[in-house]
Amino acid sequence: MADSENMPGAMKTFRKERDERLMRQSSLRRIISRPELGAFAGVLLVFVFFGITAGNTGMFAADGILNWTTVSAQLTIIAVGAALLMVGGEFDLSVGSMIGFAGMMISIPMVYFGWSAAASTLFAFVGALTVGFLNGWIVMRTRLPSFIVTLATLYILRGFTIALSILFTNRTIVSGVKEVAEGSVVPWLFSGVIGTGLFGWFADMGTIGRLANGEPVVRGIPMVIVWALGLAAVAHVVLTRMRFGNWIFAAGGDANAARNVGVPVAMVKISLFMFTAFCATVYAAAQVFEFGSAASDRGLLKEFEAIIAAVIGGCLLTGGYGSIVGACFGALIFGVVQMGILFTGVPNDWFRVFLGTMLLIAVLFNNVIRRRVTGER
Amino acid sequence: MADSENMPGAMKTFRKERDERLMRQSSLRRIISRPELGAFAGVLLVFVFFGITAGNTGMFAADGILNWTTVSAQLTIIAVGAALLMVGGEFDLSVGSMIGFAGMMISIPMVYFGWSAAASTLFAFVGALTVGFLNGWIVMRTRLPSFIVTLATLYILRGFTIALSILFTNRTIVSGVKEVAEGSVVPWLFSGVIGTGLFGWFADMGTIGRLANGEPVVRGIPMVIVWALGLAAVAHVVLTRMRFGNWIFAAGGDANAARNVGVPVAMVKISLFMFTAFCATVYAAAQVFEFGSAASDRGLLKEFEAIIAAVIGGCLLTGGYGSIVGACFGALIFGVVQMGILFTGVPNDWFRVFLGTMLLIAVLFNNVIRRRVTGER
Amino acid sequence: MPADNRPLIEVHNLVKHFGPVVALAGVSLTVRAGEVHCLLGDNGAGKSTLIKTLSGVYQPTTGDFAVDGEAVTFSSPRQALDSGVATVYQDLAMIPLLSITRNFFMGREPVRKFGPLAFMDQKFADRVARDEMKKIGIDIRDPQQAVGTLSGGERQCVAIARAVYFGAKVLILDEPTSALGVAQTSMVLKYVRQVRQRGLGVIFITHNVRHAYAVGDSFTVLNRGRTMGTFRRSEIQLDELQTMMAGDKELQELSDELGGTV
Amino acid sequence: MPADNRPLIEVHNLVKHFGPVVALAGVSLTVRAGEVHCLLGDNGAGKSTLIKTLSGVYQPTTGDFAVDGEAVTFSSPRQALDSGVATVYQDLAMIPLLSITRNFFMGREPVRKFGPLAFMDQKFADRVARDEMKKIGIDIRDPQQAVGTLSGGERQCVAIARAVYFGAKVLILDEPTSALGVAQTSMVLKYVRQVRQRGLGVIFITHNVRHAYAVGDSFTVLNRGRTMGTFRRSEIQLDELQTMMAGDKELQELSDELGGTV
Amino acid sequence: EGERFVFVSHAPDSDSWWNTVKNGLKNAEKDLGVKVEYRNPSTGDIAEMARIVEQAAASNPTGIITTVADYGVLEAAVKGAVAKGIPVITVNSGTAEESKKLGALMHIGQPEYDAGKGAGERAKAAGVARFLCVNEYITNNASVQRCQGYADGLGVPLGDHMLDSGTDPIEAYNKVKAYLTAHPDTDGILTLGPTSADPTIKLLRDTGSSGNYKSFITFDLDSGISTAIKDGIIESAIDQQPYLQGYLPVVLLTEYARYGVIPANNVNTGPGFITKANIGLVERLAGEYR
Ligand SMILES: Nc1ncnc2c1ncn2[C@@H]1O[C@H](COP(=O)(O)OP(=O)(O)OP(=O)(O)O)[C@@H](O)[C@H]1O
Ligand SMILES: Nc1ncnc2c1ncn2[C@@H]1O[C@H](COP(=O)(O)OP(=O)(O)OP(=O)(O)O)[C@@H](O)[C@H]1O
Ligand SMILES: [Mg+2]
Ligand SMILES: [Mg+2]
Repeated sequence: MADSENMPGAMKTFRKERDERLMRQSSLRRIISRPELGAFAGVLLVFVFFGITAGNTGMFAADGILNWTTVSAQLTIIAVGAALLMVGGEFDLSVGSMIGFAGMMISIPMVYFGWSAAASTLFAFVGALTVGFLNGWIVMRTRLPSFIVTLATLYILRGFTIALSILFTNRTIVSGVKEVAEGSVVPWLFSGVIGTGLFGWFADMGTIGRLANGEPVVRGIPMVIVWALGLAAVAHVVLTRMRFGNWIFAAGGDANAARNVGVPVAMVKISLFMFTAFCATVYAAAQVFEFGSAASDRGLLKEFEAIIAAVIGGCLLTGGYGSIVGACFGALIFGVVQMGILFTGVPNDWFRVFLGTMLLIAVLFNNVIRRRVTGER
Repeated sequence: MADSENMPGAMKTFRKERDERLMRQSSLRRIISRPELGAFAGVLLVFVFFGITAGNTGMFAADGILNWTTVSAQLTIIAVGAALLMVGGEFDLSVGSMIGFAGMMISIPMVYFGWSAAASTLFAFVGALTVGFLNGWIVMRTRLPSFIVTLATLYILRGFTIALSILFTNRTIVSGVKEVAEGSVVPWLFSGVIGTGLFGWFADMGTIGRLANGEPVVRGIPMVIVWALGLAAVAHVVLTRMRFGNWIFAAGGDANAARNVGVPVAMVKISLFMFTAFCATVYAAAQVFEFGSAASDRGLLKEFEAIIAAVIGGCLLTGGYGSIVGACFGALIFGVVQMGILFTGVPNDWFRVFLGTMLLIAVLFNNVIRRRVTGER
Repeated sequence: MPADNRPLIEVHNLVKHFGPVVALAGVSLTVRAGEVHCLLGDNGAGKSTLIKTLSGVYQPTTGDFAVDGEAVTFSSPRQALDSGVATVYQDLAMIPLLSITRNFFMGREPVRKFGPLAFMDQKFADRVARDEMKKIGIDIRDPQQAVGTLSGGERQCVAIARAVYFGAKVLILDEPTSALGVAQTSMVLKYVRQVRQRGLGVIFITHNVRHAYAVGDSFTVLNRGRTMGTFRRSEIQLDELQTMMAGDKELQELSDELGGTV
Repeated sequence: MPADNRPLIEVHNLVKHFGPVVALAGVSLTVRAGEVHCLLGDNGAGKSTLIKTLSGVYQPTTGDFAVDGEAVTFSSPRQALDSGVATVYQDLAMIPLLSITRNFFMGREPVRKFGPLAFMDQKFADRVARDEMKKIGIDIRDPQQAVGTLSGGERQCVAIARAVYFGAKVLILDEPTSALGVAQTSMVLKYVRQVRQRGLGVIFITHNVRHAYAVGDSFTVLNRGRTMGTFRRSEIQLDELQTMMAGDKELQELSDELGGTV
Repeated sequence: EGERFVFVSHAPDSDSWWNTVKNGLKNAEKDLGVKVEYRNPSTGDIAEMARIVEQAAASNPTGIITTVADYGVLEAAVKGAVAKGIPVITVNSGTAEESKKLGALMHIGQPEYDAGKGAGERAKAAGVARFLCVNEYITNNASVQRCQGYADGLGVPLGDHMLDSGTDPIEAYNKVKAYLTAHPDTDGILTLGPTSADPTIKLLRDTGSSGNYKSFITFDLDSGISTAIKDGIIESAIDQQPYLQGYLPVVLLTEYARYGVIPANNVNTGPGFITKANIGLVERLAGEYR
């Protein structure tokens, strides 16, 4: 890992006066050397960019904002899981497949076995946590890299998703969830909106527009945003304030050292795999109940977007360092760039070129800022 | 990195007699603790498995063998590049996109600008090496993880592939390469066969069958296999026998330490990124000349298959350890499993489930064998 | 030395293999309360392996040991810590990217419970970390500083302070002074004495015979995985110990030639 | 001491900052041919930073230095090696997963050229590695063994043997004996003397004043990034040096109390 | 002049068939002096497509053209756009009823399932008993629908007749080969587009075994496919005239925006079968406008 020669910082010994070997005080430095700083600078950069290029396209109107916040919030849900796991020193490449698989676990029992929405959602969560547990357990037992274990899970889960949906429906989409779930509170929990009253009032005040049918353009805050904020808050508190958070850092920083001082590394890492699976299931549930269907291509490649968000947010790929707030900024950057490009009207053929370039610029900028202010070489 | 407490091995000091602290001699152990051993065991396992389940389906007839060797050879070409880069401590996620991009660089000039096959192939190689250089240069300059830099390249190259092909040709499949390349030696170089005489003789002898049209079922050894073996041999010699190989190990094992003793780490790593790009271009050329067309979706997700093959073959994801022979075994396992499943007649909906499970079993088996024989805990 | 000098750790014929490597070939040892037991020996003699077995990192191949009279088999370092055996490992077991406080309390965080939720008591932890470091002679500027930014010696002091704070019965120190300056070394040795006075047992590993002789009550010399002998301080002189450690005659001569400074 | 004692390394007022941290605040130093120059000082005094600047790992913030009379600015460790300055780093700069031979020759592989192709001369390399290790007193079983499987002391010996083999003019050793046993330490000290006799300049960093006094011709004490003074062996006694290193009076007393063993 | 339309498809980036639709859009842009933005979810994930439709609505275009890849998923997004007063035309997949329920002005195209079924019926007439459907994009629902339709047209269960070939041509080639070796009684082939058709054609050419198959039908066209039709390897290619699916809705929406006129009925652009008989016409423009 890092050795003292390559780290910023200073020390003093045996003296209590102001240390003459430190050129200036470090309280400012401490704030700006937080892992999320660079990501925050990236967020600013992105907003400035789109403020200029897409300012008058509806991107910053109420429904435009709703659009990119929803996309970012969705990504945040899985980015939080990925970030926590990454701080804990592991990867999960099966997140995307898990989203597809969890969707099937929710909708097949509901549509084909007549289970209630609550029962099948619970079933999906239990199933996903089991898969997460297995991922973690195999990684810890065999000491194989999580990259390779979860890659196998990626194939297996996606395979099950395809095979089961074709088995039950002869198609790769299982629909009809909305009709079955009618009247249950579960769909609202994952895909409803809150604050309709408030937004109605906004519309009355003219702050936001109204549709032809009289409804405000934005009916309320989608639950997916609430989930994203909730999960992020919980993960942030756990990571920074709780004993378990210290164990996550320790397990990711140096699993051997952590084990030697009595941290239950296996338990910590397995829990993190389970948490990642939990986040993927929340993502899946939000999609299933919003769209009323599960499909075998749901979540394709989402694992990368989650990892990108975490890395933009300052998590180290090698583990032991990172922040949830940063990962949320990372998700915001990714979501805003993704949807923002559409608002600017760039030809679709060039979409990916722009996405890649913007990402690179955001990460580079992030890095430059961090180096500048912390005085690293 | 690893510390002495967690490594197998023994030492002796100041004495010349047989060391009483070593229970048995280590020459056997040295052979069997090579990184490729586990992969070799995996290969055996896979062949036994398919020997039993698909022994009489034509999988081991001449054309069946050609079938899975071609797929494995193709994968070997990029796995060799990925393995060398991984030993050097870096990743390249842009391999897949590079395949698509290089294919376009070969075929667009030929079909639309009237370049000769040789000129446009040369152009593609130069272009690919430039992109590889840029990847490496950015990674070394910014010290960002290669994971994130090449992920951006992944998006950018795929984007260019789509955008440029539409810009120049109005389509995303550029065909007609065969007609233009007629008479040049280049297509043969990448997609011809060698040893037709030999195989004709085999057919005469009845060792291999003949097709309805009178040709032997296998006309010769495809050049893609020759390329795979050639690249693997070169990479193996470089890695194990040449000064540059020592630098690769050093740069991947501990870049700082290597720099401190005078290894030109940046040069080494940039060269490796360029080699990876070279391999991807060979892959692309083989496909373009074999099928006479380039398409913008070529190579999708191939980067992962290359990494999987390298990891199954015993390369460490953290760098500094691995072998080319192992990576070739890894590619063979992946190729055989992929094709073998079809011969066994498992319903194809379950394809990915089986692929994932077989991979996991191969890696686990690999691991168990390695531990067993080296006495690691 | 306090009157109560019951045996705190009794090791009997401990054997440890790593695959084909025999690291310990039968080692016996007794550490008593209020006693500093020095473990000496060449590079690769098996000192670290022995103490890692005692602190639950490795499980012995055969043989067993007792802590405070009770036979124990530790399957994890946590269990060893719980029975009051605290260790400073040769590689320190620190996470460079984490703060001093977090490293100090790693695995044994002080918590405030809100129902089932265990929040870290950060203020308390910071205070304790700062105080304990001050006791060992290091006035840290900020307990939130990352351990990776400390010099090697300072890092070693964090590990020592941590072990002392959590060591209830036995404190094991594996070459704690190897990277320390003269001043810091003095502090650590003084510290070891204090700990002994509190009635704990101490196992102290070092290559510096003078350091060992300065604080040790008894000495065990390991060689190639076997005990070469255990001596009480009264039974052996500094130069005898030195001779045992230096091994061959030729080397002994060399050492003399260099003025007995080694 | 050979008659030719021209200055090999001259450092003048070297300053090195890391961001806000001032690691070196103006250090001057002269190392002559055929002389062992000991660098002493507290933890964090800046010793490692100084020698890393001399060996091209860091670039100085201000100030410069001359090797063999010529002013140089090394922009990479390779250039330092090429001008004959070889270094044993405190963290050894070894790749654990690689063999002893490959580590020994890392960056300076012996090659046999076939046209433009540089193949490693593995046999030659193995032989040299084995021979050089034997000279330092370690009889390695197999030069192909991974360095990660050696004990800490053995690893240090590999680093030392490597530096000696490639050190043409100046050899820099950063705490080479910190993890070594008594026997190995003797060998290293003897070695340092041999190297001096061959007319090389040696910079030797240690916390052990006795070791320093045993081999040193002159001594520079660093404190908090500044030179506290340079002394020739004839100008200073062992206990004076000791006092300078131990710093505060209080600590000096403590050291006395422990029987002057530190 | 200067109206802006957004065209949203469900196709992943890798689907080359949509290129013809895009060329239709481009020509419409040129002919009418309007701007058309083509959008698609990069992985073909329809949930992502719904977000793109929402985004399109938020950017206040003159009109939106969208496929109805899955009614349930797109319902809220499309209805939202309609509620905002943006005219919508549905194209390609989806049925006329679904289009109407969404509040779209009209539907242009034809559902995947029916096209597959038409192919299946043709194969049945040719006497096919056991078939292979080479699916290069198995996670995509439209692809599976085509195979399913074919199976239903033939009157056999889909079972293990669908091959997950992937998009890599060498792999597809060898997978088809392996499948056909392991199932020698196969006598009908369906490929879902050039990605799977080209390697299959090459395989049949290389092994000279095209005579073993009573019917080889493919979706869509490119130059390789048209040559194969001429050579008699492929019996027919299903053409739903994608160019029209791109060109027509833009024209109609422009006219609607400018003059408020719109046809009262839906437009069926397919299915048409291209065979040896009518290939001459199509060949030159395959993959570009056909
Ligand atoms: N995990 C392991 N696998 C194999 N061999 C090991 C392992 N750990 C230690 N050894 C070997 O066991 C022997 C004893 O090692 P140990 O680290 O206990 O020595 P030590 O006495 O602490 O030496 P030093 O004074 O250099 O620290 C050495 O030969 C070492 O190579
Ligand atoms: N890369 C760096 N970034 C910031 N500060 C550094 C860096 N390297 C060293 N320092 C600081 O510079 C000072 C001198 O460190 P150095 O490693 O040179 O000390 P040393 O004399 O070698 O100490 P020791 O005897 O413990 O090895 C220390 O305060 C250290 O924290
Ligand atoms: Mg040890
Ligand atoms: Mg130092």
